[in-house]
Amino acid sequence: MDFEFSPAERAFLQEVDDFLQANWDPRVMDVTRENMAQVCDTPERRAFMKKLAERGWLGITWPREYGGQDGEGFYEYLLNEKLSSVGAPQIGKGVGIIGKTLIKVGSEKLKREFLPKILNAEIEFAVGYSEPSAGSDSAAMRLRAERQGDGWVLNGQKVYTTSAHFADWYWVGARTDPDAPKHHGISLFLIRMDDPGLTIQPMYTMGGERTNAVFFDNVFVHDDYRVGELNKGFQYIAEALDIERFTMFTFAPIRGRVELLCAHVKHATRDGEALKNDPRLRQRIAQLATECEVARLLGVRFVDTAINSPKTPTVEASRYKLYSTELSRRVADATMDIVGPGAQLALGTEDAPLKGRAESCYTYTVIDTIGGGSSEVQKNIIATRGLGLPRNF
Amino acid sequence: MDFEFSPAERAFLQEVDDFLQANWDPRVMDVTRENMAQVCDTPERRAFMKKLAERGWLGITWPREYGGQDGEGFYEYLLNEKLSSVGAPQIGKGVGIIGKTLIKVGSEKLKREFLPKILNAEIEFAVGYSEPSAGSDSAAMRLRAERQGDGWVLNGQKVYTTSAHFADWYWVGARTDPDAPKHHGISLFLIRMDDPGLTIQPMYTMGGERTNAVFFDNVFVHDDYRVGELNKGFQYIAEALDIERFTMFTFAPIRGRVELLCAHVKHATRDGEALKNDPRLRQRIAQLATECEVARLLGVRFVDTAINSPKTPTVEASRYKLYSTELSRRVADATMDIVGPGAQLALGTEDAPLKGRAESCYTYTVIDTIGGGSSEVQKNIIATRGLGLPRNF
Amino acid sequence: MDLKFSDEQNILRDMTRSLCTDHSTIAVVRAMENDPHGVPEGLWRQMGETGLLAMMLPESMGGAGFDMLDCAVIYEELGRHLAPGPYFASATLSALVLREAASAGQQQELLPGIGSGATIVTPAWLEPGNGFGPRGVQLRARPTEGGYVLHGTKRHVFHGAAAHKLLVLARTGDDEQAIDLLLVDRDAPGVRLEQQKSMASDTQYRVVFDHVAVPASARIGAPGSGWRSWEAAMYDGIILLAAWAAGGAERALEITVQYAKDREQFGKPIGAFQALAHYMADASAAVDGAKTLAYEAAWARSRGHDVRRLAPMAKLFCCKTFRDVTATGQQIHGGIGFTLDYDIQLYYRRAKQLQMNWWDAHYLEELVATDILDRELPRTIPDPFTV
Amino acid sequence: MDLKFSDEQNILRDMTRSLCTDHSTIAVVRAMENDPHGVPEGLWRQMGETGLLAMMLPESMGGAGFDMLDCAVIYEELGRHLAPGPYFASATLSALVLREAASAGQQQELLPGIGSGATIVTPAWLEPGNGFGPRGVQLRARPTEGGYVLHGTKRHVFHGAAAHKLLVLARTGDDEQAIDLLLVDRDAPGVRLEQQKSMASDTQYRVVFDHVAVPASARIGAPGSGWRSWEAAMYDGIILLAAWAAGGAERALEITVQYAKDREQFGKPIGAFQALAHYMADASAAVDGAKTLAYEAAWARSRGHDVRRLAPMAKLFCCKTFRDVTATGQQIHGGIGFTLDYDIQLYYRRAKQLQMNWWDAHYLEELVATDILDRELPRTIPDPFTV
Repeated sequence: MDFEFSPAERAFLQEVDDFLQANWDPRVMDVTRENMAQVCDTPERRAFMKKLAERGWLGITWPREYGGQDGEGFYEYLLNEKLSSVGAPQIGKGVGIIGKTLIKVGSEKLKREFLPKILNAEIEFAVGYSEPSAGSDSAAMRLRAERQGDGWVLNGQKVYTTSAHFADWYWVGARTDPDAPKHHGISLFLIRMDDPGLTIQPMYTMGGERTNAVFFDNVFVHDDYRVGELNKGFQYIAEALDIERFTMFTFAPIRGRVELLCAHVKHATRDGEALKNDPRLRQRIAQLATECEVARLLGVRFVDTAINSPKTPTVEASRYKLYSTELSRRVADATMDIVGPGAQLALGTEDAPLKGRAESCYTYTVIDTIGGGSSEVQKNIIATRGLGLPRNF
Repeated sequence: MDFEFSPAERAFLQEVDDFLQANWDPRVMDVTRENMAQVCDTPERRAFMKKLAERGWLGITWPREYGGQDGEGFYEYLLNEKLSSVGAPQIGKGVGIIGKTLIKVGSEKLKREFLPKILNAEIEFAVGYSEPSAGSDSAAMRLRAERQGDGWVLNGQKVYTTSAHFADWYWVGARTDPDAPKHHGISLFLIRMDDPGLTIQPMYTMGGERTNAVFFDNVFVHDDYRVGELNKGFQYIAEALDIERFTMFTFAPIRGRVELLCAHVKHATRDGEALKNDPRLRQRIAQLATECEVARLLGVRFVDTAINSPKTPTVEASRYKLYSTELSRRVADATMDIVGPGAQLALGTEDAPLKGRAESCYTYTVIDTIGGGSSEVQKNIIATRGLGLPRNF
Repeated sequence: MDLKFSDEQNILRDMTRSLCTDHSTIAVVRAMENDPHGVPEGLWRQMGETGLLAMMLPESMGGAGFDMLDCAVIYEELGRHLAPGPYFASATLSALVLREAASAGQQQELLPGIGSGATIVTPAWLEPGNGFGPRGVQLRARPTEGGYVLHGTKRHVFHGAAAHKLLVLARTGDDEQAIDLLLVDRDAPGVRLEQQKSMASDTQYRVVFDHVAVPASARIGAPGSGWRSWEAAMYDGIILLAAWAAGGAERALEITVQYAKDREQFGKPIGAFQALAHYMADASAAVDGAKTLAYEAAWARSRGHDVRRLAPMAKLFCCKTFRDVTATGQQIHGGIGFTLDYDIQLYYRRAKQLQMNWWDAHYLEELVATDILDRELPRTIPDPFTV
Repeated sequence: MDLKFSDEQNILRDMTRSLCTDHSTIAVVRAMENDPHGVPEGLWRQMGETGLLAMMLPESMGGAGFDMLDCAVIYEELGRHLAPGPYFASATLSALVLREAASAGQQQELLPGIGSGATIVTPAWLEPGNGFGPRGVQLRARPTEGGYVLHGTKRHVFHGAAAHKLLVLARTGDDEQAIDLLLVDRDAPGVRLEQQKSMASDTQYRVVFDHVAVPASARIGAPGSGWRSWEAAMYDGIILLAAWAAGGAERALEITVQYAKDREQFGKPIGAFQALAHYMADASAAVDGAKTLAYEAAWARSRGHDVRRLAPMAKLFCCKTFRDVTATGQQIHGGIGFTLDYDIQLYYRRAKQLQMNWWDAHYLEELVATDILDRELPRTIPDPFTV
């Protein structure tokens, strides 16, 4: 048993550190965007991704035949933790979900068209799974794809497509067989984001960031841009999520918020008295720091299972996601209480404690326990797949 | 709106106070028996009940034609709160559940035989609803009652009959129609506790108190001792519970435990320092005291609804039961933490803080959130009947 | 024992609710977010005309003779509707201070206007880096001939730009409670306001006092009496905020329950999932407890009982419930609740912020603890059945 | 990064588990409840013969050269089985103190016997009304010619009657840490033991020292070094108790999950009710976190890393998890769990008590807070990815 990184891993981390320092840019690296920091929505951020690509860091786990390094997933984990610790965009969506699915089941045409561009960060994707009626129940998606000539005509609506307003391509699940059981009638498509049949409508969130609803009005897609086998889309989606889970919910932002709070308590005063002299705050800090370490270890456990064991770490991932995101909300709430009235001032208020981060944490972390499988979904997974309890709910 | 008792109510409370003082007996009044203090299991306790009977306090809400006073249920509530505040046995089971059911649906024979004895505290009942397979799902009881001649033969088993080893009569639900839907095949019977077909087997509990399993081996009951209409037993049970709920879960013991803890923190020291100077303990005390007041008010709300409104306060009762018993467990846990290592010493340890009450609270209050409808059952009631959420679980 | 409201109180509730339904719609609430003035015209005028802004005024000055329980009924409804506007700052807290401690002249000058809504007075109390107690007041009022000169910075001054007068807590000496309340024109030379955005998107200002001269006649009450007057008003004020929070919590739960009935996933309404149903059942108990506790505190104050314990308990519990219910509400709403389109987030952001303002949990807990642990009482938790 | 145990550790786990399966059955656990000696014969003999009691001993005295992670594996299994006996008091805590601080002669006298199980040493530490810190040690050891006279009272002296020696923490001066560790014969004149029943029904004694004379040679280490030695041993001890608690929590969850699969109500296994399933899912995450945290603390100690933060975190979290999981377990068991017939109550009572002993949550939290807030570190919460 070893909780430390190997020399090779440490060397890699050092390399990433050096890279981040050399490419430091507050427009690219911005932890105050909280959960949205990973979005690649500006020219500076896209340029940053190209630099990552130049280092070969996008293809770490890709097979060599597609330009990758055939490397261990552990390095992707290390890279994403590093990136998220400074609020930079992360790898995952294009390289992971889309790229790895294409490598596994895509046609030669799609591979040739997309894989090099992904590897070189020349393409930005939006992912379209969620729909008004398909949230936690993602297999309930209704977007219709009807056969027409040598392609498909898509009609319907997606929601929460965060990248819709700046992405190049849209990776979309649509129902190709309305009569099949709901998990077995979905296929995956690639659509140009500037298709005239798509209408992108912003949805603004509590944190002030933008996501989108996307409306499909007779969007035609050639069958060449359907991915893999017909009606196997949901299976591909689920498999990709299982593989990519540990690049999706990084621990670094939670650690960063706990550190922010601890550092505040360590140095701040109220009425001229050091906050850290208040036994109530000392107690709360000790509890949160302990829980933070537990969350980290559940992440370690999950990554370790993914890498050092043959099994898919579905239950481990759910434990980590559940515990760490619930902690994330507790931390945000406690930060408000501990920092006191100044914490209500909005992000960016110069004279506010933590410059308003308390506020942005409290409003953003709401989504932590919902997105990517709500806490309740994670508990169902743990109960049935982890504990073998009957599925009856 | 008035949160105070009326002059008449205060006069009654004064009367009860005087009575309790005049009849003070530590064998009868013993808060250290925690939740079991209400059990009437000793000669002294039975004698005490007779004294209550002499005061006319058993028939407060009974109709005058049966020797009662036709009084308000509110006085029963006041009386039980007083009795439980000193750890004395309470009225409820005989007077309430059994007596009131007999008054409503019993035959003249049963009324004549039992009502005067109940009113005079000459009879002690055991109640047999729970079975190994019928806990939260109390309608699932299986004890078989088969017709034979002018009566019934009962076979099967009950559990948690706390009074079985000292009661005179057994108030039992049994399945008289095995083919009817489970809520519609149960009837109520009265059985002599010394019937040779009954075998009483003790079940000892964590708190050191005794409850019993009771085995029925061809117990014959004459049809005269079946209560009310055939197969309506479950309905009678439910109605009686709705009526009697507010004499069942008194608030006084919880208040007493919070007071015990607060008084300890107020006066005790650790390492020579006053406990009450510890801001962590001050904070916790403030929280618990606030929640204690909330629990009290949920009880007040429920009693007020029962008395001042035409509706059956089912949801109000569930809110009170849920909140107050969950609080009860929090208080027990916090008491351990606040009192410190000495709190582990068992009840009765002379030199232990609180003389070991911390220990007895921690072990006994486990049953608070289970007995009389578990917290989960209460939440189901609130969700469906109170909030109108669909019943689908 | 009787928890029924009087007919008058029921009428008051209906009146306030219908007023809010017309003039404190969600559209109004949204329109007021981050508004520099933050005074919703229609609602404010109606509150003035119906006498709600005069709730703290003596009948001689247009007050309707409401007691605290009447006011709690009003506040509960305002909370349900997240009613915006400076009514708490001006018509409640400032009015309370003025009513109890101001001179007849000061009262005559300000109270009728407060009651009609024509005059707005707002407290300038908290300071950067400081807390809720008297030691938090460090803005200095140095005595001059005939008055004071104020120097320092205040924060969380609600509706500062709309106010005509600021009710400033200022330090006049070194003793912990050497604090005075001074009425300062919002336009006085040296007063500089800067709006600061907040989580609740309400209207609040940072106010810098740069050697602001104030006449002695601006002081409320005897020298050194400021903290006492302020604290007394706050004890009343938090009871009403407790009612506001209870109302908000109840409404947030209603919105959530409705959503859980309407929204289907996995082939059934999400409220049919036991885990979610149980969240709401727990919330239901807490909300009912919160409401009743707010009523009790208000009732006790109306009866002239000591509320040193009940008032902080009420604010503590009602605000915690409001905060917890809205957090649960967000979880049950899922992703859609995170968008600005849905209303639950309006409640979520306000709930936490209200919990932190006007005495936060730590401060309230200490008040409750003091009452329980430091006072000489026969029982630390009274037995309600002892006569 | 690799969370696999070594082959040796897996063998050690299997060996301990099979030993417990044979000799620490639930029947043994029940038989030992409130037993005046509290030493389960078969288990104790086996632990001695297999070298488990020598786990802290140097190899020169029969130790197997276990590191802390090896010991954590053993303790996790002991916790799963609620293994009774004085192994923690004697073979771990006392052995640690003796190994680190005792003279060669003292070691030679006691350690081999501790390792074989023939000798039992138990600490006499806590005092009525006092806490876990050095100020809690008020039992006086007054210097005499050639030794000390002890006077005072200790409590929570585990397995006092079975012990041959008491390891007494005694105050020798007025400075906070003027404390010495003295070895006292349990039979010495003036030592009076009285068994006290506890929530966990374990074997513990109140011990009165009535002017007990002790030679200077009974002191462990240099004068005034007692607290330092004790604290160092405790930091190791709590890591193993954390593992014990994690093992107990895991087993309590297993028992509960099995019950939830077997028990039917309303026509289905109760584990099919989402509310209950979610309790267990939450518990599952906590248990896995607890286990891993205990491993990490033990691993860090084995590697010689600073454990001033990790060790208290591990005891804090593992004991809280054990306590919470058993409380949930009781709730899921319902009425039957309240009877002595079922095993969950054995876990429930021990979990809370373990949380309160050997540094309780308040004490541990303060240790963690001190490490985070009072030390000079570049980051209060280290970034694990910083090289």
